[in-house]
Amino acid sequence: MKKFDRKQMAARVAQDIPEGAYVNLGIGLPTLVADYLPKGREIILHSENGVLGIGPRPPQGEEDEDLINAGKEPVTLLTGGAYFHHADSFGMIRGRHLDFCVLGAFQVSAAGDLANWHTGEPDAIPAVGGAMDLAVGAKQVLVMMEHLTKDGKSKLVERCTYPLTGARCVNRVYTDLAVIDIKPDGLHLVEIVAEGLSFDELQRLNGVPLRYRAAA
Amino acid sequence: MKKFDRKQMAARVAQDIPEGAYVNLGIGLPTLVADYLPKGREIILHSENGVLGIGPRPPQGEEDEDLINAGKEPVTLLTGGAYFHHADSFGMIRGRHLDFCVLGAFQVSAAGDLANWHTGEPDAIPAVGGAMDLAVGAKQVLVMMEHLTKDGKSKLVERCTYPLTGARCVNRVYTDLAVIDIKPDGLHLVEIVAEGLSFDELQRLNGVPLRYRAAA
Amino acid sequence: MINKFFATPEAALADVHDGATVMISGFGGAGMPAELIDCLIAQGATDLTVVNNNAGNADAGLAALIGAGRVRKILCSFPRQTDSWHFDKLYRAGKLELELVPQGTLAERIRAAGAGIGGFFTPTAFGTRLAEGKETRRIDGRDYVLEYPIHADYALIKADRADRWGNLTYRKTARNFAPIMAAAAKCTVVQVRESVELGELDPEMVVTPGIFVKRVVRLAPAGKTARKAA
Amino acid sequence: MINKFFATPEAALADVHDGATVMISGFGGAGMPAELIDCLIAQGATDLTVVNNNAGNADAGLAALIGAGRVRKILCSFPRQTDSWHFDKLYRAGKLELELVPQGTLAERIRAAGAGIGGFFTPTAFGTRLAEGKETRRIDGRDYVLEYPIHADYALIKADRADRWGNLTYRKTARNFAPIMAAAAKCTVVQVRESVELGELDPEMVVTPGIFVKRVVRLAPAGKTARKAA
Repeated sequence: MKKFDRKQMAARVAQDIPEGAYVNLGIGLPTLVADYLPKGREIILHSENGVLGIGPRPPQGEEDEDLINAGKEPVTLLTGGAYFHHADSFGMIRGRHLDFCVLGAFQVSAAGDLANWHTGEPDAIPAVGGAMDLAVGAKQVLVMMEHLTKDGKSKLVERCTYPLTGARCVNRVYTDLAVIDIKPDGLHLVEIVAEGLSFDELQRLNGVPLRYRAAA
Repeated sequence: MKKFDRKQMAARVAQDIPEGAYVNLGIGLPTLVADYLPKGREIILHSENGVLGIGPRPPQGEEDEDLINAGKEPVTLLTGGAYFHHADSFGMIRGRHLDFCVLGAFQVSAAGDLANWHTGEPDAIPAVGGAMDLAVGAKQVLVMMEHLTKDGKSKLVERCTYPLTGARCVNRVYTDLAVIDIKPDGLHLVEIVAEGLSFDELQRLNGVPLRYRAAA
Repeated sequence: MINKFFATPEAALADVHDGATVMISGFGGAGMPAELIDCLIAQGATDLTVVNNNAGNADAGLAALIGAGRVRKILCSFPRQTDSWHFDKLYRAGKLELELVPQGTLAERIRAAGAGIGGFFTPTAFGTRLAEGKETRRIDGRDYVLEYPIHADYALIKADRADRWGNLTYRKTARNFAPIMAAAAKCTVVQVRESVELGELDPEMVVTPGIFVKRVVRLAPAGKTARKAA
Repeated sequence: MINKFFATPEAALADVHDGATVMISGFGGAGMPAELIDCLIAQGATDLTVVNNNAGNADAGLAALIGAGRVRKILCSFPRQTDSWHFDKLYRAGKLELELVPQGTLAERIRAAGAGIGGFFTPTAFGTRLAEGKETRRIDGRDYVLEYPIHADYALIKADRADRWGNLTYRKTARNFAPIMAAAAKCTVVQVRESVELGELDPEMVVTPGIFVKRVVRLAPAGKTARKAA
């Protein structure tokens, strides 16, 4: 089996974002999605720190310390972008104005619970940022993560063992193995992306039962 | 006895507004105060409909329908003024950022209750505007009204008979007879403004006991 | 390519349904989207719930919508004015429901809807008739009334300039309720004086980012429209 | 004549008292009022409660204030970073209290303080550890957590331009928390890059009206300051 690499995962997510969508890309892996948005498709990226219309990273030497994204990386502003303050920015998120957010995850449950902010270790210093707001706020919450932990356990689980970021909030999960929808009746396989991976093998690796209805 | 006229009342209120104050002048009589603010004293007028730094009425023919005050009269903007939206404007009011508001009143009680929005008549169409926000929001609520009703009853009362705009919110009352502070222990006469009016006569006209301590 | 401009106000308002909740910007005449309201009257939707600061002036705009019998209920802070005769008549006849809301509470309830707030405690109206029957609470020594958001199906607003992404700027005190209404409605329809190219609006100066805007109609000033129509 | 400009940051911060709650604008470095923080460290106030999105980076600004042992408690959304060693050390030693607040709730609580809201229901964090022990309520089918305002004695913020009335504009994403912090504090102190004459700021473009600002200090860019100091 040949798993998707990070770039392929990002490209696969990008493919599903339609023209005109307002999207927030989480820190880390999800940020990669920006590089794979189809050319010619106008998509407007939001960042928690008060900006709509984020453009690509500036050329080296042209960074502006006053123009960064939520990951504190230098970015540019697209023609048509706008700035606003933090309360307005999170009003946008919480008020369900974003069409999509793409978040990383430690675990996602079959009910759509998301765990991505805290490993649960008692001595960990917690940090949550805007993840809880995005989880409850975006119209569609997309998760992008490797399917398995380093020791081969599924990150799609019956019930999250890590502390929750949001309850029943995830709509779709993109992994290096598959794309899976989370619906009221459980997990639905959209497609297998890993080359040479059978449904039965995916089902075996995945912690939770998967449904699959082949396209007619 | 010679009562203060409306202009004298307005001038008397204006005299108490210090340099640098942020002030909202209510619709009607209080609006007059703007004309009597001492020249050379910088005072910044706020209007509920999203503006700080209101200037005088424009010359006839130069009115701008997009630049009005809360009374929907054409105004101008002072150099240094600013526009903002309605939620921000009332955030300013409710958040106790205004130093003063000046409101008209039907009745004010000895406890500082204010009645200025509803006559209590059962068939009256009610309208409240921003009065209730100003009453609870400004740091100092100043009331400007004629002391007596047309049939000679005091508008300063033990208890308001009209529906309240706000409870225990009025700090000072300016009438055509006197200036009176409202303190936790009752009404304190600041000064008599009507010419030839004695304290005893004012006390007789005023519904509620007045205290007075002459300046040492 | 994103393009939120609609060719006509008719197209932009074609789907307003009977029973819709419609926010209308403006404080008196300033910022009132008069042409959109005229178009809504012609469109015919009825049984509307309208949210505006007032209840119409004289015979135009919101007053005409009320006069045409299209409004079932109105939420506003200041209905009674010297020239609010259409409202007065229907209200007195019991044909128009009124929810009177203090102006700052009206603004904050609209803002709450757009910002995903489920309810908030405001000091305004505590101890008055307008708080009767409402939940109250003393917090840190100050008394508050619990108020809930006002959501809308449509917001009809007026702005000064717009680009094709729906970014908006306003003019002076005509801004008033428009930015918060834009965020509180499922479908915000804007009439603007001027359409500009993407990039012509300074990103520091955009008051309503396009995310809150679905449809924009450029309307020539009254004089020009008249000439075109002639 | 109103003039909110102070000659030096020392004068503008002279009265910050031990035990004060101090909001500090900025998201990481963008909009962080570094010079005001340096001045606060030199001023000596201690036992402070600090409100910021983070808990300091590397050895400068807020990190230095924490490192100097002046902070008793911090309210923030994202303390742990690769270079938050001053915070990490004191927190692990039990010498620094942390109130972790989701970023949007942090922003809304600050906004509520400035806008006179006594509390609000937010959907954020419902069903998570950060809502444990908090009042919750289901409103219109969505679950919410009750949150309260965060007030401050001082806000130390950075803006781009200011006039003598204290009207402010910002630069790009350096705006972030500054406008809401300015409104939430009893005394807002601003460091600006440029001071302008009254009237030079377009009234449509003022982001923070002067009503929220008490003191402004113009600081030359780092290079210039160094030259002056030399």
